[in-house]
Amino acid sequence: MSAKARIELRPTPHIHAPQDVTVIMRNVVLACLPLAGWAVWQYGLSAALLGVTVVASCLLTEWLFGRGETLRDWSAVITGLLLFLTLPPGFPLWMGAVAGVTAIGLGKTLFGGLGMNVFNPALVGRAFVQAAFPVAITTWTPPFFEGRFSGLIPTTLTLPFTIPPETSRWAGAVAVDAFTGATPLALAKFQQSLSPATDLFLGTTAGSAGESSALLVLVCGLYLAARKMLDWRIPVSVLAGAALTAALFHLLDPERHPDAGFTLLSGGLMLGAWFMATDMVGSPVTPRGVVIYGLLIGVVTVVIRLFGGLTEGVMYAILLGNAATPLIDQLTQPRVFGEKRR
Amino acid sequence: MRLFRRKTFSHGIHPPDHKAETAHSPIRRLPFPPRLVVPLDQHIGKPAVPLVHKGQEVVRGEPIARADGFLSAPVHAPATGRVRDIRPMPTARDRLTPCILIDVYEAATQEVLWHYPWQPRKMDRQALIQAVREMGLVGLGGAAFPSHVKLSVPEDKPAHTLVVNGCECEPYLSCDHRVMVEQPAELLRGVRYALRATGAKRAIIGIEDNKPDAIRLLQKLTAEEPAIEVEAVATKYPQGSEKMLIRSLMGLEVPAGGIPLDIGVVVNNVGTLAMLGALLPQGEALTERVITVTGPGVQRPGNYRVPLGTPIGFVLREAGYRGEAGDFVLGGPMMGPSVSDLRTPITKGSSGLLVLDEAAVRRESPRTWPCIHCGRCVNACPMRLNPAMLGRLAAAGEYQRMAAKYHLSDCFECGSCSWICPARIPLVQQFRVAKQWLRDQERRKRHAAPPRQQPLEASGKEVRAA
Amino acid sequence: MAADSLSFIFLNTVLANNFVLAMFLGLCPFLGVSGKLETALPMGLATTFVMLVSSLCAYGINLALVALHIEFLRLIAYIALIASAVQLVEMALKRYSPTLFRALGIYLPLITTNCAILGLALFQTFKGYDFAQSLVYALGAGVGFTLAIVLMAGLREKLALSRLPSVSQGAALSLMLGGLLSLAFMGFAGLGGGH
Amino acid sequence: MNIPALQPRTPTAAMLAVLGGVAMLSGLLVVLAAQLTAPLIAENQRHAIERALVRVIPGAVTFRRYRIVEGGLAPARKEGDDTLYAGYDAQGRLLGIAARAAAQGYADMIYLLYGYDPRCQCIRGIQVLKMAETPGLGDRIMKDHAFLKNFESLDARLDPSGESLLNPIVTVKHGAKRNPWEIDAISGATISSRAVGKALNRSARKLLPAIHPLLQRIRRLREAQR
Amino acid sequence: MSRQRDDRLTWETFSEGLWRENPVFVMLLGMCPVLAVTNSAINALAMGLATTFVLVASGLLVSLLARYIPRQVRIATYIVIIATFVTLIDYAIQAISLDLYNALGAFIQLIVVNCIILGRAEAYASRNRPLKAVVNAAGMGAGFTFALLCLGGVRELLGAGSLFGVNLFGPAFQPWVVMVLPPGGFLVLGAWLLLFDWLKQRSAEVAPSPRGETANGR
Amino acid sequence: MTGLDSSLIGITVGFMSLLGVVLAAVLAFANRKLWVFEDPRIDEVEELLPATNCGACGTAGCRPFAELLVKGEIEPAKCTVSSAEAIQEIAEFLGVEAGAVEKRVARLACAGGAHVARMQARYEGLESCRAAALIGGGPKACAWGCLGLADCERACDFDAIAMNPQGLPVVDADLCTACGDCVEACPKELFSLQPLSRRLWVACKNLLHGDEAERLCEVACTGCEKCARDAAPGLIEIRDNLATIDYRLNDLASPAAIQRCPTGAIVWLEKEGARKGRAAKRIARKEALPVEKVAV
Ligand SMILES: Cc1cc2nc3c(=O)[nH]c(=O)nc-3n(C[C@H](O)[C@H](O)[C@H](O)COP(=O)(O)O)c2cc1C
Ligand SMILES: Cc1cc2nc3c(=O)[nH]c(=O)nc-3n(C[C@H](O)[C@H](O)[C@H](O)COP(=O)(O)O)c2cc1C
Ligand SMILES: Cc1cc2nc3c(=O)[nH]c(=O)nc-3n(C[C@H](O)[C@H](O)[C@H](O)COP(=O)(O)O)c2cc1C
Ligand SMILES: Cc1cc2nc3c(=O)[nH]c(=O)nc-3n(C[C@H](O)[C@H](O)[C@H](O)CO)c2cc1C
Ligand code: SF4
Ligand code: SF4
Ligand code: SF4
Ligand code: SF4
Ligand code: FES
Repeated sequence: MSAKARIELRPTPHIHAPQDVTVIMRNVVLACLPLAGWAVWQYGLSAALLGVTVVASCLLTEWLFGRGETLRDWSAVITGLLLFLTLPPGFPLWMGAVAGVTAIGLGKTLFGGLGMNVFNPALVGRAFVQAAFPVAITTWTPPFFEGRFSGLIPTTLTLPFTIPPETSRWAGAVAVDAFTGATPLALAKFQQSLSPATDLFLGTTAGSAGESSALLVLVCGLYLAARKMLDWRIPVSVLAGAALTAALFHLLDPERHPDAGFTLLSGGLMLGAWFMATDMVGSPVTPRGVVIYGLLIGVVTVVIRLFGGLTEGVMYAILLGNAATPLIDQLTQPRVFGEKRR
Repeated sequence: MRLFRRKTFSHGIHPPDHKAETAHSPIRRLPFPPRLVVPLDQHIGKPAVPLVHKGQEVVRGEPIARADGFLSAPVHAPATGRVRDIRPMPTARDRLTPCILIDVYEAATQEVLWHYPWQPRKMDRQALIQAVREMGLVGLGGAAFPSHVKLSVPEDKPAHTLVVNGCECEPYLSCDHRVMVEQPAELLRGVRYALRATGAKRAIIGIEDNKPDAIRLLQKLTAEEPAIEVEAVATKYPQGSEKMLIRSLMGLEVPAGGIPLDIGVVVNNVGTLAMLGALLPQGEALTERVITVTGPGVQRPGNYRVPLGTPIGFVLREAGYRGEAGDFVLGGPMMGPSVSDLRTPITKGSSGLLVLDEAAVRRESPRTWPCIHCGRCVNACPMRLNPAMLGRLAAAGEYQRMAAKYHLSDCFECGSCSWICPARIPLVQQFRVAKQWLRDQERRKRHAAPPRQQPLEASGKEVRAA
Repeated sequence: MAADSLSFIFLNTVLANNFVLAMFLGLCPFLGVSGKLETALPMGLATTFVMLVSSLCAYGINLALVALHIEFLRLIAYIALIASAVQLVEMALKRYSPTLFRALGIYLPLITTNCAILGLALFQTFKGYDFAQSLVYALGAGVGFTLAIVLMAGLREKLALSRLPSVSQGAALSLMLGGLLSLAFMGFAGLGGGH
Repeated sequence: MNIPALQPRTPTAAMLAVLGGVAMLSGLLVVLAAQLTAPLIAENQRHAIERALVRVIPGAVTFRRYRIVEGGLAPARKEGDDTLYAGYDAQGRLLGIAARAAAQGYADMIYLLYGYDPRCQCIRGIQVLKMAETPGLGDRIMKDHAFLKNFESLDARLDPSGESLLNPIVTVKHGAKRNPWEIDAISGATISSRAVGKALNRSARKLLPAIHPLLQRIRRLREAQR
Repeated sequence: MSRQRDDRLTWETFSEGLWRENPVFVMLLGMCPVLAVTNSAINALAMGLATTFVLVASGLLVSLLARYIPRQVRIATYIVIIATFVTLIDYAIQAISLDLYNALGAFIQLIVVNCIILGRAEAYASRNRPLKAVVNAAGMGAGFTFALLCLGGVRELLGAGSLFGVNLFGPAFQPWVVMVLPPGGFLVLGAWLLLFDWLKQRSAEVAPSPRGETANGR
Repeated sequence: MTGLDSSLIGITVGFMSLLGVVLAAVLAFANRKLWVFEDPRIDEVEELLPATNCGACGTAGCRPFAELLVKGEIEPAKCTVSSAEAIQEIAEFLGVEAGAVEKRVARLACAGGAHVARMQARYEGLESCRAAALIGGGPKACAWGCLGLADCERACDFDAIAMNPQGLPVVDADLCTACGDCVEACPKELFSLQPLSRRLWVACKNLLHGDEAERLCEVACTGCEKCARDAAPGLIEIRDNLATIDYRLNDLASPAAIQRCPTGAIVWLEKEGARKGRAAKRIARKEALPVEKVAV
């Protein structure tokens, strides 16, 4: 016999699990799509345009700065989609593009790209525009307004580098109830009025493009958790941390502080807990560390909501969690097999 | 009850096992190759010292190299023939291992012609251990640790339990399975010898629950024998690692950096003990072993009994090879090394030959990503290390920190972390590099004078002189 | 929480008006000594200690200055007194507790010439804090500084193991990290102001 | 190369002399500078406060400083947090009282000067003295015309007992102002707006009941002075 | 120490502080005011000039007095000298404009610590002739001012749409508030440094590749 | 608005003098009571050192080296990183002899680039020589040869090593400080530190003989002994099939020895590169050899 072979030298192990980075990322994109779809259903053309703009700006930036192949792993698409989901639906497109460029440029490629960043890129983008354009980013649109598929929210097409127009008159004209333009959190904070739980759950309230339906977020998040694409301990501990803190303050002063249920369902907590705190790049790797990280995020979120100057604190809480991750990782090294318990 | 609380350990992984291809093919004997390459260090410890010279005639079973000290093992001629040369040859362990090359007599019957005068029934502990030592038996489970050392339990550290490792957790391999099914009598005899040699009170045979036939068979055969228990353990990699198996069966953790004996346990592979049970009554030495030849690149996968020293090229010709390129793995896919030369021989520690063809290799594409901090490796590592951190440190060349703060030395290179890593980072390889670098560093520190002039000169000369 | 209660002063100085991240004080050590956790933590602790010392000194000497109506000497008096006090502490440590000196003392000279220390003294005077308030203010400033520098050190240690693009190594990266950390701390802005 | 002696030769006298001398010199320099600039600075400060006073007591041309003391008002020589200013028109008629107020804003304390008109029992204007609110956002409390309009006539009536305000001054969300004692917040800067309301409310609640009985006195005092 | 002293006054004496040893961009010293008061170009300029004044004045004085000051009280004396000049400039600014004074806040007084740090100057001044010390201090001050302006300019331009208070883009311009907030300070300085690093690398890339002896010929 | 308040001036000046005097007194006191000796020269010397903390001098870093220097327990020239002038400056500063150490550089004992040395397998894994060497000794047919994955290049802190197109490291003698990092990095132990004056060099470590060696690599030393016959007696000796040079006789070395080598394994090193014998110059190939297929 004269079979010939080229010998391949490869390190152990010679086989690998089928889920590689691309597969995971593709699935997360998949899980985000229903949320984006719901946002478009709620807010119409403006939301669709904003989504496209943000994702495109993320991809463009990744392509400009990234090294070669990095576009193919889908992670920039996730960043873009999630960033879009955290922005108000009527956010001027040019500001959306600024957010996308910052997210990838400042939040990711500056540190060396995928896996090297320390802060969640999407939230870096959002935090940046929140600090840069605080008025525009707190200008909400009532959902299901009339003519959302035939026209745009007036702020959407603001000329680059100019101030978006005032929308309160427009909102009054197109919405059934002008006051729905305020988010449930703002209503709770400044008016002490709690929106009904079913509205929050189903997502018929105003807010960021992707944060309004807790149900949808939950379903998509559970899909990812079931397929082991995310670490379920993170969302669970974030939500637990938030619920416990909220319940405690509610007990102390029920008049002023909303209850745990409202806390869980309102604002970006669900989206943050399931899709953003779970970004593994900025979260700890150790089993105990993950739980501490989640609790920290939950607690800080509620503290900012109740006592801070801002109505919502999820974003900052996650960024702070990211910042604390290296420390948490160091302090929670698992006990090695066979090592004496200290 | 069994369904819900199976005996197992924490972490670990579930790779597809691919055992069906060979698990039901009975053990067959492979013909003798025209030339054998018999390495002098087929075991952990000092290499054996040749007793023969170039041109000398040897008969099957005759000692051809003696053990060099206690932690060492003798080597016996696997076939009748003539010593062609003694020189460095590539083996799975090293590119230049001193080996005895034997030209096999084609005409010989290849019966074992050399016997030791052992009388198992009359032998006491010491005599048993001495016999094990003389027959050159080493662990056939993979590590090739000299068995007589393992069985020599010191007075001050008695052993209470003998754990018999029938897990065979590596995917693709099935030789232990076949041995359990085909040679249960030899196996149980070997277990009894080992109990006698170690002074342990009981033996537990641990078998992964994906081999129900072996479990049932052995349970039936030991029903009357209270000293020997047969336990099913969960099918999970690396269940067969002795530390994990002890944890699963007995709930005990071997101390970090320690050995099973520290908690009164001795672990032996089923193949080792079956071999012991087969050889001792015959007065024969270890000259062959059972291996699984399998993988997509093999035409006739199966379990084969092969003489030690058979080059894998010969095995492949016999079992049939297909494909253009292949990854030739000595052992299982998780821990077995690729070989770079088809003259590499099967040795005492080789439990299988796995051939991954080009398509399989391509599927495990070498594309890697940076670590995305997903923590899967942390949740897979059976030793509960932090492979992610170790990997990052290794990439940065921070080997000392790996050892000092992240327990590098506790990693037994099982590959669970690399298997599961979605970024496909070659973590184990990084750790092996780190360990070797540290050993080098240590060696350098020990002899301040540089030993580097011609490092291989010494071994080359020695072999030539012999 | 009233704006002059001790707990408010403490929390506000640690989180909302963090000395480093919101007030821009003590940036030199923040950027310089945050490369490794094992030096950042002692630096933070040493700074906290010096802050307490200088807060005390400043409070004391200010009483004298006010009594004599020579407030215009405040700056000179503060800086001279603080510098000498720190030097004294440093020498004493070096002499009497070499271990403590090696752990903390080597940072002291770095700290003397640091905005956070003098800034603390000046701000506590401007804000008209009484004795207890001053001490709590100093403690909060120190804890806030420690928090910031320790977080920063953790991040930088993590990044030290990353493959950074060649342009963003070194000082630029530290500043960007500082910026992002400061962005994250903006979440605490207005803490206590909402109610 | 001379190796320094092992034991430091401490020139104690020299040290004392140099450091003492330099310190003395520096003291001299500083005191001279302080004294030379003092009038200029005082002038600057007076200008600043007068600019503010003119805004919060529209129409006033002369001002007097007072301090509430035990049982009445006393003229104040120096500026202080508790200083009150009375503003008079050209005819010497009392137009209003200005006082300082402060509250925690978004970033830090906000310090205000506000003018109270006893005739309409309302606040006539505010002027931010010091704040650290976000530029472009919180700092609109200084220059946002719509917001400042709130204070052209902000109801601050005393309740019948004269002990407290009839209606507490509150800030409400933008677009929700219904009553003359409410402040319409700036959208996007609600917290800063609320701080202004809170500062006014807190100060007015304390000051107005105290000052009301004394108003006649300053009017008279003024006449007496004339 | 008894090493040779070079008394020559060169362009280098002045320019090293301006660029090669720029206290901000190269040495990363005196960062607090650099970030704190640069939310407008005017503030940056004022701060830079004030610092330059103190540097020059104290440099001169230190250089004159150096030889009379015993080593042990050197630092204390310098601190007092610098603090004196800072107090002077502090009062001067108060007398000139209260608005500016309020905008710069405590950072005028914090020039003390800066100058001690920039005060490599002090070490320099005490080793050099007065004229040289003054020129060097002026260079350092100029470099510092330059850096402050780089930051102040960008931050004011983006953060308020104006430069030195002059509105450049009209009323419709959307200011980037973050630029005048604390993170903006960090980010803008970081961006400048990135830019410089990038430029440096670009110029380094055209440098020749290594050559040397080799065992296999090339 | 007029005049100066003289009493205030008095108070000020008095206060400041008092402050100055008190501080001076305290410092003077502290200086005497709390003073700990540390030779100020250590700092000065440290300033003069390159601060690379490479350890080539045999100490833990630049500061410990400075301490030893000041104590006079080590020679300035032990620092291989500093330039000659810098060493001279330190020596002058301390008033000692610089100490004479001939400049050494790292040299590679292999010339088997990808165009002449066979590959018997294709390696896939970490881009690192040490990692490759751990798997069956690496893909190269010659067990001794350079794997070309640049561990040495990465180990060099001074950018003195660059890989050439054939995958062999090239040392820039000017940049090489003889710190020894590449010696430690190479898993095949191919680097050694050699004085510049050793020009005759065996660029191979293969211990196989004749054809067996040449089958693996076209520039292998086959142990044919031709070089030894030509050279001064005792200078070159064949040990274990490998030419070995006795550098005690380095003065006798000349380029003549290289002329008879049929493969070019023995070379004469010059600044521009290696000079090979006539017989060895026939290899014209530049591109890499393909990975061998082996018969099963
Ligand atoms: C240095 C050394 C000493 C050992 N000594 C003993 C021993 O005295 N008794 C024993 O039963 N096993 C001993 N072992 C064997 C180990 O427990 C273990 O079985 C062997 O390393 C193979 O295990 P593995 O295949 O899980 O790697 C020793 C191993 C090493 C490396
Ligand atoms: C990751 C890992 C997996 C192992 N898997 C098995 C196995 O499946 N079967 C086995 O007999 N030994 C396995 N071993 C080796 C055992 O740890 C142990 O060395 C062996 O059972 C001792 O028996 P022996 O000395 O008779 O070979 C494994 C070791 C490691 C480190
Ligand atoms: C960077 C940043 C700066 C802010 N600065 C202020 C501020 O100075 N004053 C203020 O009242 N609100 C400020 N806010 C907004 C408040 O936190 C809060 O969102 C707002 O007051 C409530 O929203 P609304 O007024 O639109 O209801 C700021 C927000 C951000 C993100
Ligand atoms: C479960 C999950 C959540 C993620 N969340 C985020 C996110 O919040 N923001 C983001 O930029 N990328 C997110 N990614 C994508 C990816 O991790 C991210 O682009 C990296 O941070 C880039 O290094 C997520 C990925 C996964 C798998
Ligand atoms: S190879 Fe080592 S680190 Fe990886 S899982 Fe196995 S024991 Fe853990
Ligand atoms: S499994 Fe791989 S990617 Fe995930 S943390 Fe571990 S090393 Fe990183
Ligand atoms: S010389 Fe050694 S380290 Fe360098 S490339 Fe060759 S094998 Fe690798
Ligand atoms: S034969 Fe010699 S030159 Fe060729 S690769 Fe091997 S060591 Fe290198
Ligand atoms: S300028 Fe250096 S600490 Fe502030």
